[in-house]
Amino acid sequence: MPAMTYRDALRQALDDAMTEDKSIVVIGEEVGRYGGAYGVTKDLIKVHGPERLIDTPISEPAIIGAAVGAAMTGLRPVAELMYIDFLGMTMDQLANQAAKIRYMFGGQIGVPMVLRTQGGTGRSAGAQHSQSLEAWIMHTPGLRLAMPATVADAYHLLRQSLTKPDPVVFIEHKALYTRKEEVDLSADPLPWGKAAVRRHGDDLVIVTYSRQVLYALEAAEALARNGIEATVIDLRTLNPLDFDTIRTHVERVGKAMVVSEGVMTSGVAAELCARISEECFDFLEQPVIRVAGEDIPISVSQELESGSVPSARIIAEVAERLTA
Amino acid sequence: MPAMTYRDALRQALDDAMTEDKSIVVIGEEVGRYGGAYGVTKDLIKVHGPERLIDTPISEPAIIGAAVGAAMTGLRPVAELMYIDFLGMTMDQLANQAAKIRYMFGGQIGVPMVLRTQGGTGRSAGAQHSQSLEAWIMHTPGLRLAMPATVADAYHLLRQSLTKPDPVVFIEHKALYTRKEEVDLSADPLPWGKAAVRRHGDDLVIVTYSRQVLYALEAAEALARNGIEATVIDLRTLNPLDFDTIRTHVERVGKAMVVSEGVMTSGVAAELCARISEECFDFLEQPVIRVAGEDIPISVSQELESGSVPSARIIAEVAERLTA
Amino acid sequence: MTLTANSHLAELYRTMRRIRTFEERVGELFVRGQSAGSMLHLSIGEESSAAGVCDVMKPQDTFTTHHRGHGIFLARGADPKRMMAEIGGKETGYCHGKGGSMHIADMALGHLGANAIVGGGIPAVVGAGLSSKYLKQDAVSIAFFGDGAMQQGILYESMNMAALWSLPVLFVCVNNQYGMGTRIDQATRNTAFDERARAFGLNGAVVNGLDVEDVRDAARWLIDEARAGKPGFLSVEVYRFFGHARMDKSPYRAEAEELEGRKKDPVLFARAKLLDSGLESEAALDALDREIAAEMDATIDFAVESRAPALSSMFRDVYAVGEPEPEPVRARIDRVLAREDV
Amino acid sequence: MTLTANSHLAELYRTMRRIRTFEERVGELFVRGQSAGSMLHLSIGEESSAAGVCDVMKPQDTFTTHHRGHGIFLARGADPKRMMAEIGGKETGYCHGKGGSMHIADMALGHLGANAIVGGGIPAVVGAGLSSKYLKQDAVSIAFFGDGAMQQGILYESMNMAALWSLPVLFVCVNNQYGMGTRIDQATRNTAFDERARAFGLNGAVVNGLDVEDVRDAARWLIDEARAGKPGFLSVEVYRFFGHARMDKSPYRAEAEELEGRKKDPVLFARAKLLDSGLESEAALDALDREIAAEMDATIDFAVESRAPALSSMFRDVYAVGEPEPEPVRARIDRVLAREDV
Ligand SMILES: Cc1ncc(C[n+]2csc(CCOP(=O)(O)OP(=O)(O)O)c2C)c(N)n1
Ligand SMILES: Cc1ncc(C[n+]2csc(CCOP(=O)(O)OP(=O)(O)O)c2C)c(N)n1
Ligand SMILES: [Mg+2]
Ligand SMILES: [Mg+2]
Repeated sequence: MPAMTYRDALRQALDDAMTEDKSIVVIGEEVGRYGGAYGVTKDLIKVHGPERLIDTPISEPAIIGAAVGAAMTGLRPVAELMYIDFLGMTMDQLANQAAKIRYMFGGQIGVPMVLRTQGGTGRSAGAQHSQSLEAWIMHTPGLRLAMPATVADAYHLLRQSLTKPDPVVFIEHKALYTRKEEVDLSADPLPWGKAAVRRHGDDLVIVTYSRQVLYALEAAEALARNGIEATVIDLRTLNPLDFDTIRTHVERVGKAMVVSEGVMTSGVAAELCARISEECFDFLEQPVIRVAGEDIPISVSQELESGSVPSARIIAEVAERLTA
Repeated sequence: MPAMTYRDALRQALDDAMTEDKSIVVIGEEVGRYGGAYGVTKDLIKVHGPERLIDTPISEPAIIGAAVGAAMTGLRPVAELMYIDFLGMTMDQLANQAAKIRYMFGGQIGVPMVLRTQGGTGRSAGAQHSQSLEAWIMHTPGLRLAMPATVADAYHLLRQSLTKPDPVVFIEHKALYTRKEEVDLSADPLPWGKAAVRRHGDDLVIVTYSRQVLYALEAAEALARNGIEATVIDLRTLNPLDFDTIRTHVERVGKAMVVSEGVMTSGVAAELCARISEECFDFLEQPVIRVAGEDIPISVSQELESGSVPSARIIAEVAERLTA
Repeated sequence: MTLTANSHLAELYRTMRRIRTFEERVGELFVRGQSAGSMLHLSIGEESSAAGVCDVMKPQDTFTTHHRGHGIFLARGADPKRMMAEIGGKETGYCHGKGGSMHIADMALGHLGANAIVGGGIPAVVGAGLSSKYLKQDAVSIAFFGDGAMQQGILYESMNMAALWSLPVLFVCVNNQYGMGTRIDQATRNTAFDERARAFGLNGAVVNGLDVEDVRDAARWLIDEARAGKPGFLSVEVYRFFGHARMDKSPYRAEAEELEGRKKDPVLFARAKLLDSGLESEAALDALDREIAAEMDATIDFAVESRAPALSSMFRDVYAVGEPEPEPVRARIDRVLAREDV
Repeated sequence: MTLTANSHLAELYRTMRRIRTFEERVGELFVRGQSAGSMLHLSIGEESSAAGVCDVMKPQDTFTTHHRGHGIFLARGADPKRMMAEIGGKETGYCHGKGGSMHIADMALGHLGANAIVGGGIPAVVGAGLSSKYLKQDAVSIAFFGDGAMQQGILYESMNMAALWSLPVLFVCVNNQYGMGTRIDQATRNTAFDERARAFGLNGAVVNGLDVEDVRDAARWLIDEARAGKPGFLSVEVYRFFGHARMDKSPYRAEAEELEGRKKDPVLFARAKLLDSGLESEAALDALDREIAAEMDATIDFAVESRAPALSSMFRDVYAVGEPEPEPVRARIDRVLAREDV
């Protein structure tokens, strides 16, 4: 199997989808000539032309708003937000318009757009370029939310997102672009909305998504060396949320940890912890533990940055105590 | 004791605070001549003048941004957002600027501003004017969050907010403005950050805030008629969160319900449920139940609107089953 | 229909009279306690902006409106019964009672939606313009908004994109002099809004909204230009006859100003023009007015008699049919509480 | 300091040379792997905008900058060592390693903060202008930003407010022709940005940034006017000599264009002017340059030798001292896991 980067898988997904579906256009800052700040759309303009790779001014609110209008009138736009941190300028267009249009208008029309963006820490980019804001999206009815952790999912989830009738927020992780895996993209993908059980074990279930899947797997390897076997669930999409898979494993194992890079309070980890605590109550031998980002902004200092979000080491350490 | 409305208590708080602290200015749409869309700033312009009640153009992002700059240079602005639903236009200025400035700049300066706004359902105002978006704020480190349920708290929490060194988001409930209570404003208020136990009972703890406190109390009365005694905790501020009070009562009683008008998934109710489930694990006889807003937008139809958020009836009904 | 309609002005008059009468009925619906809420924004006094611009739109053209958009939608051909039902939050309304006055839409007429967010519907026309250009729809997309939205930054981002990409887009400001209680000169230093559009590279024009034919002529030029790839901006100067919404009595403006402002009445102006020019008789116009009154009376009955949407419809249309649906809170709680039988 | 400094231009030259040399050292810090990340935006080629505007600011004036703000901060009098340390994410930096290049600030110098959000720092000057007016601080507040921010709506909202309220505010666009890979004419139809400012009721000017004295003169007029209550806008036309950030080699622009662009060098221009006019000797300027080089060499050593912030400092300064602090995740987990002893 050929090795491929996360970045190239995303690029391939866009390329293939644009070849198949002529209504897809990409719209965002530096998506055309420049090829994307992280290179995801590199050279796509040469293949699909400047009318389909639309370089925009730096006008995030209007970029999302324009994508909404385009999606209502026949196109399937992929709007790119260079950093998820810029969501704050666009939440009106995203949450008040894109997310609510089908509903407010009584089902007359949908907004089949994909908002591609990237988040997370790892590049000393500071407080305004390192956030994990998926909780805002997960809390907004009407928006689907996909967050690929693997190279294959980068490809397949993006392809699937580009067939959905409703707006999908697609969040990549900035630290994963250069990650390489051997993948066979022609293999059947998991269905949209289904979690992947990345590892099986009987001592503990770790529920997570995006980059933290890799940290959880790394932690699980370390734990295995101490005789602790963890199940690692990669959620892949947070909306829809595949709670059935979570339930099955948590009920089987009785101990669960949820991991998210986002700020702990009122974040995705809270939702997962609450949901498991409610629904698997009688099966839990221990409280569900949240390992998440600190309730603080991210610093540029590498030490502070990496210290403020979960790592494989912390996951393993907490898991060890949880299963002791 | 004189009876006073929630609206008048807020107005009084602004009036008194502005009289005492000349650095306070109110800045927002229709706050001056008009007196506020919900009348909270009525006639304050006559007392404190147009330089301190600053009517703005309809430019929410710049209103919040201007408040940030004013707060950094000697004023203590109260920025008013007419509806919390407009947060989506301002989250960049609020979450990337106001919330992070003290931290990013290494503690050099703070942003002592109050963002006053109102949220919630109850006026058939539709999907874009009826939301409960406090979860976005609670998930943003650096922002304090106050949500008064009572007339006395409307006064005292606003007065206290206007003494804080950091940005406070102060969310009123649109359905409470005309609510009247007999209050003695000269009585000592609870300290900032302390939850209020509004009712004591041994069968169940209901943890909530804002309008749902009143619903919970109404439900508790109904439950009492059936011999079920609920403790009702009014959080008052969500940041800081007084978890000690929650813990004390949940550990005493063993059964807890959390209630929030906001959308259930990834909302404030999730955080409260997660926190209680983690920290009070050994004391819980039943799972913590979340009663919250449906994962849908709000309709203008009164039936759909009121049907999509918690009510006293539902709280009572669920509480009854939880304690059965 | 007893009108001789031997001129196009008569058609425009009819459109404007229908708007005015409809809005009066909206006021009645509210007074009767049958509207969904009180956030109803009447476009009385602004009929010329709706009638004049919509008159030169083509069937394939699309548009968005602001919160004060009843008149525009009617001018575009909406069914007033379904509108009134929607304003009443009823199942028979355009959006089945979910949208209401401020979120009404109709894809069949190219109405991409009213908006309760000031400026919120503006950038959508940029996207519709992209669709039109890329999919060769030959459609112009028009954003209608109030003077208040002239201070929303997203307008300039949208104008800039439209100009940069040569999109078939028109921005129409219904300048009724006020945003709630704020007069335009209390919201901005320079009220010559067309200068802004030109500074961003668009065509820009200001037209007095008294004479609907002037509005129509200005709109025709700008729409033709837009269709050919040069986007434009039009400010139609009118006066908001009544309060901002149903509860507002406009204490912030002098009665003398209001009386003066209401003299700028595009409906009466068109009527007088029709009579003066001998195109229509007083009797014919009176008959038309009565006919319209009857039509609009019926909208109230329709709305009042229509059913509220079924509670279960609440969970519909959050996502497309066939896609995973939101689980009702009640169902979730039932499952958690029923766990003893595990 | 061997410079005779018998002219103010020599001072401006010194400021610009210090900026240029500092930025070169930032590049070195990066190459040595000692910078915090690679998001370093050098202002080489733009020194005149920083030196010219800051030269006419008064001590009480305040300002915000964009992500390419090293030069402006230096021109305002920053300590280059503390700057370099901050860029390296070190404890000795202006923000103790939390802010870095893109979020540096210094209240003592009225630097209300750099910003990694394009346009993000603009509205703060409106607020600072309000403070100045209400508290009678006699301070002008200046927002510096790039040409890319000319398409951010918040700029127009801010301009509009400044004009409406007659605030002592100046908006300065450092127009280096590019926003990342996008040339200004690829971002907008009309690049005569001053027209926009005038359309919103501000003073507006465009100045060629080649001659720092021209920049200074334009800024003086606009700052004087702003202090008197008429806000303004200034676009300084310069050229971004290098890539957008440290990793960008600018493949999107032709080498010929770059060579041409770099001829527009405000540092060399000032140097030539000093020599041509006989105000300074080559030897004196060379000595000055060497002195600056030494000063800036030391900044690297300072940054490299400084300690990283202590991990525990992470929880500091989220809120004011004495206010409830964030609880570390670890502490929370410890408590939950330690519950057996209840
Ligand atoms: C973003 C936003 N800000 C504020 C409001 C509250 N609001 C509703 S209408 C209105 C005035 C709008 O004035 P204008 O645009 O002139 O429209 P008009 O009501 O005059 O038709 C305001 C402030 C809103 N709905 N949305
Ligand atoms: C809101 C926002 N959008 C996009 C970016 C990514 N970005 C950083 S700098 C930049 C280009 C800015 O160009 P300009 O304003 O001209 O400043 P310059 O880099 O040329 O100094 C972009 C797109 C950002 N940081 N913030
Ligand atoms: Mg208006
Ligand atoms: Mg630039």
